[in-house]
Amino acid sequence: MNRQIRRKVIIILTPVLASALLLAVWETWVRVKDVKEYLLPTPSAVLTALIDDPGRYAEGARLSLQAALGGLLLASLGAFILAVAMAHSRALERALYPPALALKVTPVVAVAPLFTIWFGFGLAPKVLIAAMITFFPMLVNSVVGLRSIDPRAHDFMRTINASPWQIFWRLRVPSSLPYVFAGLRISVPLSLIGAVVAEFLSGSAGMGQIILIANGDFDTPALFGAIFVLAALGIVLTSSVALVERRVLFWHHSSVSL
Amino acid sequence: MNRQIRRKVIIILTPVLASALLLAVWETWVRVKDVKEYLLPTPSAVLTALIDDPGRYAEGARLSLQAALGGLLLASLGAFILAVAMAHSRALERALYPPALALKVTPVVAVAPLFTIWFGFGLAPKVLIAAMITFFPMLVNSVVGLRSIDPRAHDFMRTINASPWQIFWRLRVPSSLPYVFAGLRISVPLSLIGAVVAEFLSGSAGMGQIILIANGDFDTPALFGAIFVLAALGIVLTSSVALVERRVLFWHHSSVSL
Amino acid sequence: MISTSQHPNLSTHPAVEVRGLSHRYPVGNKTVAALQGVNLTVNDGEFVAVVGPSGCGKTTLLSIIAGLLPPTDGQVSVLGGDTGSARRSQELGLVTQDPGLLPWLDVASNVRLTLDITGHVDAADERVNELLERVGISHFARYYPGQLSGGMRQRVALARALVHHPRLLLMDEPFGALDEISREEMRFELLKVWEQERTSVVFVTHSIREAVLLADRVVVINGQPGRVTDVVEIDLERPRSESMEEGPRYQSLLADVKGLLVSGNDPSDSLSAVPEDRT
Amino acid sequence: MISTSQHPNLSTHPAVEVRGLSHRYPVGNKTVAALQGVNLTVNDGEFVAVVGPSGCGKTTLLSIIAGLLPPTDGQVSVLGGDTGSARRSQELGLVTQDPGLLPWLDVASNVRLTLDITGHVDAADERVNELLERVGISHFARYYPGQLSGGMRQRVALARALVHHPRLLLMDEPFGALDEISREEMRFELLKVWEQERTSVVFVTHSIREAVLLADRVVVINGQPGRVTDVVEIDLERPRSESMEEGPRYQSLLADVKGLLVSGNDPSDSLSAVPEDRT
Amino acid sequence: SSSAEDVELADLTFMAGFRAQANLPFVAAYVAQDQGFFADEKLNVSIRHSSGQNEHLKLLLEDEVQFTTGTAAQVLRRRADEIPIKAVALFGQRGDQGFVTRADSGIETPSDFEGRSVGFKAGVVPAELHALLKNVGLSVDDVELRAVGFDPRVFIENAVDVYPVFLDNEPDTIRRAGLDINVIDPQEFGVPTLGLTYLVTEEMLAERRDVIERFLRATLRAVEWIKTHVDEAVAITLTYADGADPEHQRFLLTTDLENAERADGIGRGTLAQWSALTDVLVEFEVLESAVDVASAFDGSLIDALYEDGQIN
Ligand SMILES: Nc1ncnc2c1ncn2[C@@H]1O[C@H](COP(=O)(O)OP(=O)(O)OP(=O)(O)O)[C@@H](O)[C@H]1O
Ligand SMILES: Nc1ncnc2c1ncn2[C@@H]1O[C@H](COP(=O)(O)OP(=O)(O)OP(=O)(O)O)[C@@H](O)[C@H]1O
Ligand SMILES: [Mg+2]
Ligand SMILES: [Mg+2]
Repeated sequence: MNRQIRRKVIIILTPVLASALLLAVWETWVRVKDVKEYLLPTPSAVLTALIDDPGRYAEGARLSLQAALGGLLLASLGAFILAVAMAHSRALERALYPPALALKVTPVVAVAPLFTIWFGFGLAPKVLIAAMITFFPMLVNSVVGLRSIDPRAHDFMRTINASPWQIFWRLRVPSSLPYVFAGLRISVPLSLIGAVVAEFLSGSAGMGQIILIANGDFDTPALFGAIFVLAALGIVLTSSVALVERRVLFWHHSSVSL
Repeated sequence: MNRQIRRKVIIILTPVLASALLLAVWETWVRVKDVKEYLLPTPSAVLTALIDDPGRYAEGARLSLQAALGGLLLASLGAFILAVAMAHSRALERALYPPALALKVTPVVAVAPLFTIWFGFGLAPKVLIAAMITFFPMLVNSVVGLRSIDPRAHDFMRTINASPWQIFWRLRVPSSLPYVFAGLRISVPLSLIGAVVAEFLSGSAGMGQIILIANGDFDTPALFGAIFVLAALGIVLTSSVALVERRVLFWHHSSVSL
Repeated sequence: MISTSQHPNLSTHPAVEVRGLSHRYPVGNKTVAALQGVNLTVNDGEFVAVVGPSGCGKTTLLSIIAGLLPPTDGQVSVLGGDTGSARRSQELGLVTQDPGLLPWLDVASNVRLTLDITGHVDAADERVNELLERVGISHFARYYPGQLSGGMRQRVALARALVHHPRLLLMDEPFGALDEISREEMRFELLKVWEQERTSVVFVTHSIREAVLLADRVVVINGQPGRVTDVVEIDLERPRSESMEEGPRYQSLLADVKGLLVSGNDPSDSLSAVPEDRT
Repeated sequence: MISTSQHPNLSTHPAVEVRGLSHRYPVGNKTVAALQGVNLTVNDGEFVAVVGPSGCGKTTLLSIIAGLLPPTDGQVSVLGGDTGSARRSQELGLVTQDPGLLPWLDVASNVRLTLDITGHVDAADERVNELLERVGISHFARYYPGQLSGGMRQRVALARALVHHPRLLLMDEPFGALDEISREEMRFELLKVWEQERTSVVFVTHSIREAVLLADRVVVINGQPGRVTDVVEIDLERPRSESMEEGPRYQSLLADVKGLLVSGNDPSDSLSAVPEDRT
Repeated sequence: SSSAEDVELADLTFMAGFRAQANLPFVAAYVAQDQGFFADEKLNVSIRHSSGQNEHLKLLLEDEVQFTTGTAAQVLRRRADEIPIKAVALFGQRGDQGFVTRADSGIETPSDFEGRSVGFKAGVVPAELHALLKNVGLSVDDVELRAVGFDPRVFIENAVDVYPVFLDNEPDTIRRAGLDINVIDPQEFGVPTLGLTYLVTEEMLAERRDVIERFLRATLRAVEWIKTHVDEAVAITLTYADGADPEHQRFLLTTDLENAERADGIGRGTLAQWSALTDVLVEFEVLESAVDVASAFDGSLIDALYEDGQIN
C-alpha cells in the first residue's frame, strides 16, 4: 500500500517537478539575458497575465473547448461510420483513401474563410474545422481497429452461425476500441488546435481570439498565457481520455496474464 | 503473371476512378446548381487555373516541399535522439511528456510570427514550423518503437554479452523502424501543412503564398488549384514513404510465414 | 448429399461424410494444393482423431467441415446436410489451439455468448454454470480470459463449444499449448464429457499418443497436398484410463500409427522437412 | 564460489552450481515467490533436464543461471565463476521456445551475429556454414526467419547458440512449438551435436519423455514456489536411439519421473490446476 | 432628422472587413448599435468580423451580409473582375498603407530606399510602393524586396530596413515598443491613395436604397457622437475586442478620424479622387485596365444626407 502510494506520488511528481524546473530555467534565462518581453516573457509575467483576468481565459477556454469537443465528436462518429464501410470492402477503402488524404493535406488556413461562407457564423464553422482536422486519424484508426479482430474468435462465432450483425456488435466493435482510443489520444490535441485556428482566422471568441488580440498588441505574456491554458487543456483532455480508456479497456493492456 | 498485372491495375485504377467520379459529381453539381465560382469553382475551372500557369504552382510546390522535407528531417532526427533517451528511462519520459504535449497543442498561428523574429526570413522559420508540427508524432512513435524489442532476442544478446551499444544498433534500431515509418506516414502530410501555414502567415513564397494571394484576389479556382497541388504532393509523398517502407521493412508485414 | 438434407435430425446419417475433397489456396498468382482427394466418414457419436505432420492440411480439413472455408472440389456433408446447413442449424462446436475467447467478457459471459447467439436463452445461466462446473472452472466464472492460465482458457473454450448441445464437436489441437500434466487432465475431462453427451468428435492433434488414447479411429494424413493414407481402428476398451498407456495393445497401436506417419511423410516436398542431401 | 573464479577454464569445476537459490518477483505492491531453496549441480559435459508443471519456476531458474535475472537469495556459480563472469566470458548459449531470431537478418547473418558480437570473426563464414550444415539448414542460409517453419527456426536458434563453442548450453522448451515428427528429429540432432561438442546442457522441458530420452539426469521441480523435489539418474546407454523408447528400462524411468511429478504437484496452490472441490 | 414611424423593421448584418479593432467605419457600427442609432432607424443589425481573407465580400454577394467594409483599391479591383459591389461611403480620405523606418537609419524619404531591404505583406508588392519609388526615379529592382508577414516585431528586431504598415495601426505599436521611427505616408510623396469604404451590392443599391440610407444615417450619427466621445467609443470597441489595449485602439480611432475629416462631411468623396487612384493602379498593373469609377462608387446617397456639412 505504502509502496503503491509512493509510486503514484513519483509518477505525478516527476512531470510536475520537471515542468517547474523548465519554467525556472526559462525565467532565469530571460532575466539574465534580459530578453525583451514582447519577444519572450518570463513565466512569472505569463502567470501575472493569467491571474489578471482569469475570467477572460476561462471563457475563451470554454468556447474553444466546446468547438473542439463538438468537432471531435462529429469527426469520430463520421469516421467510424465510414470506417465500417471501408473495413468491409478493400475496394471502397482504396477508393476513399485519396479524398481522405486530400482532406488531410488541405491546410486549415486555406479553407477557413470558405467554411465561414459555406456554414455561416458562430459555432458551426469552428466545429467543422476541428472535425476536419481530426477526421483522418479517427478514420485510419477505426478502419484498422475494425479489421483487427481475432480470427479464431471470428471462426468460432461463424461456426455457431452468428449473424453479420452479431459479429459486428459483439466482436468488431469491441475489438476496434483500443484503436479508436489510440485515435482519440492523437485527435484530442488536434481538435483543440483546429478550434483555436478557426477562431484565430475568423476572429470569433475563444482562445484563438485571445491569441489574435495578444499578437496585435504585442502582448506576449497574454499570448503565452493562452498557450499555457491550451497546454493545460490538452493535458487534461488527454489524461481524461487515458482515464476512460483504462476503464473501458481494462481487458486490454492492463490485464495481467497469470 | 496476367493475374498479378490485373490485380495491380485494379489497385491503381480503383482510386483513380473513384476520384474521377467524385470530380464529375462535383462538376455536375456546381453546374446544375449554378454555384458561383467564387464560392466553389468547378474542377474544370480549377484545372484551367493550374494549366494557365503551371510554372507558378511548380515553383510554389518546390519551395513548400523543401521546407516540409527539411522540417520532417529535422523533427525525425531530433525526435529519434530524444526518444533514445526517453526509451531508456521512464522517469525521463514522464518528465518530458508534458512539455512535448504543450508543444503539440500550441497552435502554429500563435508562434509563427515569433519564429520569423527568432529565426529570420526565408527557409529557416518554415522548416522549424514544419519540424514543430511533426515532432510529437515522431517522438511518440520512436519511443514506442525503441521499446518494442523482442524480449527473447534481447535475452539472447545479453547471454552472449552484447554491449548496450551493440544491442542498441543491432536490435533496438531495426526494431523501431516499423514504428518510425508509421510515424512518418502520419508526419508527411503534417509537415506539408506546417510549411504552407508558415508561408501563409509570413507571406513568403510557396504554396502558402499562392493561397494567400488567391484569397486576396477572389481567385477561388487558384485557391483550389493550390489545394489540388497539395493533395497531389501529399499522396506522392505518402506513397513514397510506403514504397521505401516496403523495401526497408520487407521482413515485417509483407513476409509470409510458411 | 443434398438430397438427404431434408432430414437433418435423422441420426442414421454419419456425422461427417467427405468424398473426393480437394483444396487449393491462392498464393500470389498461383495456387497451392493443401488437400487432394480426401475421403473421411465420422459416424454418429464417433470420436475420430486426425494426425499428420505439420502443413498436411489438418486445419484446412477442419475449416471445410466447419463451413468456414468452401472446398475447391469434392463433396462434404455434415449431419446429413451440407456444411452451410449444419452451421445454420447451430449444431457445431469448435475448439482451436488458440481459443479466441473474447477478452472483454468474463468466463461466464464468454460461455453464455454461445447461448445468446444460438438463441438458447431459457435457463441459460443454469446451463452455463453446469458447463463451467463440468470442465472444472466454476470458481473462476467472474475472471477475465487475460487472468487465466492457458489450461484454464482451454477449459472455457470447451465449455463454450459444448454449452448449446452441439451434435458435432470440431477440435484443432485444443491441448497443444498446455503442459503435459494439464494436458493429461484435459484429455480425460474431454472423454468424460463426450461419454455423457455422445457428441460426434473430429479431433486434430500433433500427438500420436493423444490420438490413440482418445479416439475410436485415427485418420492419418500425409503429404503436401495431404491425403488420407491410413485409418487405424482403436479397439481399446472404454472408458479409457491412464493405466492403458502401459498396456501392450496401446503400445502396439501407437507403434502402428507412428510407423504410418514417419514413412508416409516425404521430406522432399516440404520446406519444414530436411533437405534431401542431408545424411 | 567467487574464490574459484580466477580459473574459469579449469574444467574440474561443475558447469553450474546452485545453492539455496530463492527468487521472488515483485507484483504490484507484493512479491510472489517463484523458487525456494533450490540446489542443483550440473557437472562439466553433463546433460541435465529440468521438468515440472507450468509455473513452477523453470524459466526463472534458467534466467538466473544465464545471468539475465539477479537471484533474490542463494549462490549461483557458473563455469567456476559468478553468473556475470560466465556471461562476460561469452561461454553461454541460449535457446528458447520462441527463439527471438532477428527478422531482418537472413539465416546465415542471424548465426553470424553471435560471432560478430563475441568477436570470433576469424573464418566466421566457414564456422557459420559448418553449423548450418550440422543442424541441416544450409540450403536455407539466405532465407529470412519469416519464411521458415517453426522447426527450421529452432534449428537456426540452435546453430546460433552453438556457433561460438559455448561451454554451457541453456535450453528452455526449445522444441515446444514443433510437431511430433520435427521434434523427434531435432532431439536426435541435438544429441548428435552434444556428443560431438560435449557442451554442458541444462534442458527445460514439459515433456517427461523428452527429458528421459535425452538427459543424464532429470531434475524434478514441483510446487509454487518451485523446489527441487527429486533427481533421477537416467542410466540408459549412449548414444540414445528411438528404439530405446520401447525398452522396459526407459518405460520404468518414464513411470518413475511421471510419478514424481503428479504426486509432487499440489493442485491447491496453483491457479492453472483444478479447484479443490472438483471430484 | 429621424425616419418616419411607419417604416418596417429591417434585419441586416454588418461585417467588418477585418478583425475587431477601432477603424472608424467599424467603430461607427459598434457605436450605432450601442447608442441605439440603428434602433432609431428601425434597423436590427448583427455585427460580424472577417478574417481579412475576402470572405466578407463573398458573403456580401451571397446576401448573407448586407454591409461590409473594404478599401477603395479593393473595390476597384473587384469591379475590374466585374463583381457587382459598390462603395456608398468613403471614410479614408487617404490610404492606410505606408512605411516605417528606424529614426536612426537615415531613411526619411523614398529616395533613401535605394539598396535597402524593403518588406511587403500578404505576398504581393503593393501599388503604393511601386508608385512611391517611381516618383523618385526608382523601381523595385533598386531595392531588396522581402516578404515580412504581418508582425511588426520582425521590423523591431532589425531584420528589414523599410517595413510596410497600416498607418493608423502599427506605427503606434512600434513606438510603444520603444523604437523611434520615421513614418512615410505615400500621399505626402504625391501618391494618391484612398482608405476604407462602406460596401453594398448593386442589387441592394437598386432595391433597398431606403435601408442603405438608414444605415448610413445611423453610422454617420455615430461618427458625430464618436468625435466627442472618443474614450467611450474605445470602450465600446473593447466589448468586441475583449482584452485589446485601449491606448492603442484610441490611436487607431483618432488617426482614422483625422484621415476621414473633410469639410463637406465625413463619408463623402468625389469621382475625381477615385479616378486618380485608378490611374495609379492601372499604371502599376494592379488593374489591367481602367475601371469606370462611377460603377465603383455611388456618393449620391451620402451626399443627400448632408446639408452644409451637417447630417440632416
Ligand atoms: N491462408 C492460406 N493461404 C495459403 N496457403 C495456406 C493457407 N493456409 C494454409 N496454407 C497452406 O496449406 C497447407 C495446409 O495447411 P494447414 O494449416 O491446413 O496444415 P495443418 O496440417 O493444420 O498444419 P499444422 O500442423 O502446422 O497446423 C500448408 O502447406 C499451408 O502452407
Ligand atoms: N515477470 C514476472 N513477474 C511476476 N511474476 C512472474 C514473472 N515471471 C514469472 N512469474 C511467476 O513466477 C512463477 C514461475 O514462473 P516461470 O515462468 O519461471 O515458470 P515456468 O516453470 O517456466 O512455467 P512454464 O512451464 O509455464 O513456462 C509463476 O508463478 C509466474 O506467475
Ligand atoms: Mg493446423
Ligand atoms: Mg517457462
